[in-house]
Formats: sequence, structure tokens, C-alpha cells
Amino acid sequence: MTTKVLYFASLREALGSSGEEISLPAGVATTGALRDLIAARGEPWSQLARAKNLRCAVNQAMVGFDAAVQAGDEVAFFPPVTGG
Amino acid sequence: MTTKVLYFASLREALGSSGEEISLPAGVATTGALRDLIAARGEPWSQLARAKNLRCAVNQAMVGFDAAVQAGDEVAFFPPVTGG
Amino acid sequence: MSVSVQEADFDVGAEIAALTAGNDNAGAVASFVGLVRGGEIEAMTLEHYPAMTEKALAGIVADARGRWELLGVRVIHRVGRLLPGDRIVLVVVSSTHRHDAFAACEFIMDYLKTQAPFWKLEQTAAGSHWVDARESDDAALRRWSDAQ
Amino acid sequence: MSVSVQEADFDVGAEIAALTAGNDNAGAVASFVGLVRGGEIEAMTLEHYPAMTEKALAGIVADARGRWELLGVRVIHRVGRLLPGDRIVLVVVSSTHRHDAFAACEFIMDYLKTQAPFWKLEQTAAGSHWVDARESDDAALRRWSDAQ
Repeated sequence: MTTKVLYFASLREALGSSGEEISLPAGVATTGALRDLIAARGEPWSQLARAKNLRCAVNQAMVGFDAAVQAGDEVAFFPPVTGG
Repeated sequence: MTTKVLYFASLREALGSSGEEISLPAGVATTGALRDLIAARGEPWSQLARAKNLRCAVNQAMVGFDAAVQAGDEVAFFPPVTGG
Repeated sequence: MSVSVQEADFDVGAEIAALTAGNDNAGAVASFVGLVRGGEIEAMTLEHYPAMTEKALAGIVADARGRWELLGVRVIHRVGRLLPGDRIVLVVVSSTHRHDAFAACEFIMDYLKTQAPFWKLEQTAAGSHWVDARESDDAALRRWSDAQ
Repeated sequence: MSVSVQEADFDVGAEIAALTAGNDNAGAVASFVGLVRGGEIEAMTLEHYPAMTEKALAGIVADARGRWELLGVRVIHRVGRLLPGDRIVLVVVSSTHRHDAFAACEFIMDYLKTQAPFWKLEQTAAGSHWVDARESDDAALRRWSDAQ
């Protein structure tokens, strides 16, 4: 079972992707570890590691980078929100 | 030249008057002195002296009972406001 | 005219739209509508001091404009006989900044409640009575002396 | 449904009236409308995270209901392409007490600004750019941790 990963707004544009399905390797169990896994691919993905104030959500709830992630979750990475 | 005196709301009802013209006697130069002058007539006017939280305005601006009053002014006495 | 005292009802949406029409800087519009509460009340009559009311409201609006950066302010207060659910008062404030709009709108309501010469006569099955001023309204006013 | 995310515009007056219809206790209705500011901006596109937006807004509304005595809450946020002067967001809160209505309305806006997944892409003559988050919005949020 894979984990759905979504990218939004300026991050989506910078990565050239709105999302993907990722099979979590052993040892990748938090949002922070997932971010680092993706960033380790090199450009443009390394922007995930450099992004100022990167935010993330697991299953549509905002969480920190120490939050647990498992197969079947929907994880989203995005810049600070600017609605309203 | 007289001074116009107005009464509003529950005070108007209690006095049975919405206003009158008063010639200020010598020595009556403040809203407080004017109030006492009217209250000294006895019932129902003495209610002016007993009224809890009586408010007053001179020329349509809320003032205290030490505010100056002179002939030609419009003075209003009323209970605390309850609009909005 | 930014302040009106009238017997007629008002159109909240139209007033809000009118306040920002033609001004592209107004990113924030805060508003307040006060309504006649029901319960035991069958009707309410609002008395006012005609020569003073608009003057008092205009003074409150001027105070608010001195404290915050406002683009537009609209105040409407009804007088006469009203029924439960009827609109009594409208305050609309537009600004570049939402906090200024909110603060000024609440400030105007707090001052209106304690400084503008309106009085409510409530009619219930048991008869009519003048509404008492509330200490909570005086307390609300004092907040503005301490801070924003 | 008290929360909507939609491309269509909304009718502010109708939304305010609908929130208090049939509830005689609502003496106070505070509302906020956010508009697209003009100036250099020719258009704005609002992107969002569809699966999360209504959930996030509903969570913010639930938080507000836990803090204040509210009778009704309505939140509408538009997405898609908007022009200067267009309405972006509406928050309406009804309560028995005006301070609760004002506080909850501002609270919801402050949380929406920092917690709901919307992003603005502004289009100017010089090109398009994503709007930066503002530190003042984070500061506004922190106020609610300290006091009401």
C-alpha cells in the first residue's frame, strides 16, 4: 500500500508536480522523514528541504514534521497559507 | 432670553413633560444647579434629584453636572441611554 | 452621509456593497447588525433626542476615524416601533486592515450603546417598561481607555 | 451547512438574514467580508486543497463555538479567478451578546488566514506571483492564546 503525497501552490509549481504515490521505505515513519526522502532525489525535489516555512498535513489535518506517517495516509506539503 | 429644557424617555413620562422654557435666576449657572432648581418645585419634579444615573446634555453634547449653562442653551435631562 | 437615524428598515448587503464601491483599497469590511430579541417582548419603541442623535453618532464615527485607519464608515439606527427580529442598528467599517475594521466597528457599537441618545421601551403581555442600562455596556466602554 | 468553499459569489445580506431567520434570541450579528484589493493587481487566482478546506474551516468554527456562546456561524470562501473588488470570504456570527459575536468573527478570520489551505496567486502587468504569508497574521493568531 502506498502513501499519497500532494504539493500545492508555489511548491507545486516549483516541483512541477501536484502529487505522487510513494511506497514508504522502512525507517520512513514521520512527515519529516518523508520530506527528507523526497528531497534527497536532487533538483527540483531538494527544494522541499530548503523551503522556508514549509507546512504539512496528514489526512487533511495540519501537523508538524514529527507527525507519524504510514501506508494509506494522504500527506500534503505546501507553503504557508494565504487565503481570506 | 430663556433656556430650553428637555426631558426624555422614562424621565419624560415620570415628569409628564417633554420640556419647557426656563428663565435662569441669578446664581443658576451649571447643569447641576438647573437640575436642583427644577427639583426644588416638589413632586413630580423632585424625581430629578432622586433619579439614579441621571444624564444631561448641553446643546446636544453630553456633559457632567458641573457644566456651564446660560440663557439660549438647550439643556436635556435623561436616563442612561439604551439604544443599539 | 455616513450616519442616518430613520424609521425605515435598511438593506445590509446594499449598504456594505455601497461602502466599498469605487474603492479598491478596502480589503476588509467588518459589520454589525443589532436585532430586536424575542422572548417575552411583543414590540419595542425606540425614542431618541432628534437634535442630538446624528450629532452624537457623527462624533463617535470621528473618534473611531482618529484611532484607526478607516476607509469608510456607515451607521444606521432605527427609531419608532419595531417587532422581534427587526433590525435596529447597522455599523459597517471598511479598511485596508481587518483588525482596524473589527476594532473600529466594535468601538462604534460600544460608544453608541452608552453615548447616543436612544431609549428602548419594551412592550410585553404584562405591559410596557423602559429598558434599564446595563453595567456590561459601561464595562465594554472602559476597555477602550486601556488599550486597543 | 455552515461552511462553503465555492467559485460562485455570495449575497452578504441574504446570508446574514438567513443566519438569524427563525431565531429570536440573536440580538447581535457580526460579519466580515474580505475583498480583492486593487492597485497593481489585475486578477487573483485562489488555489486550495479541496479535500482539506471545508474540514479545516469546520474545525475553526467548532473551536469558536467552544470559546463563545454562539447561535449561528456561516463561512463562505471563494476559489478560482477573482478580480479587484470581488468578494473573497464571508464570516457571519450571530449571538445573544455582541462581544461574543465580534470576538468569534475575528477569531475565525485570524485562524482562517493561517490554518485554512488557500493560496493566492496574484497577476499584475509584470507577471504572476504567489502571495507571501504575513507575519502580522501569525501575530494576530497568537493573541488568542493569551486572552479573549
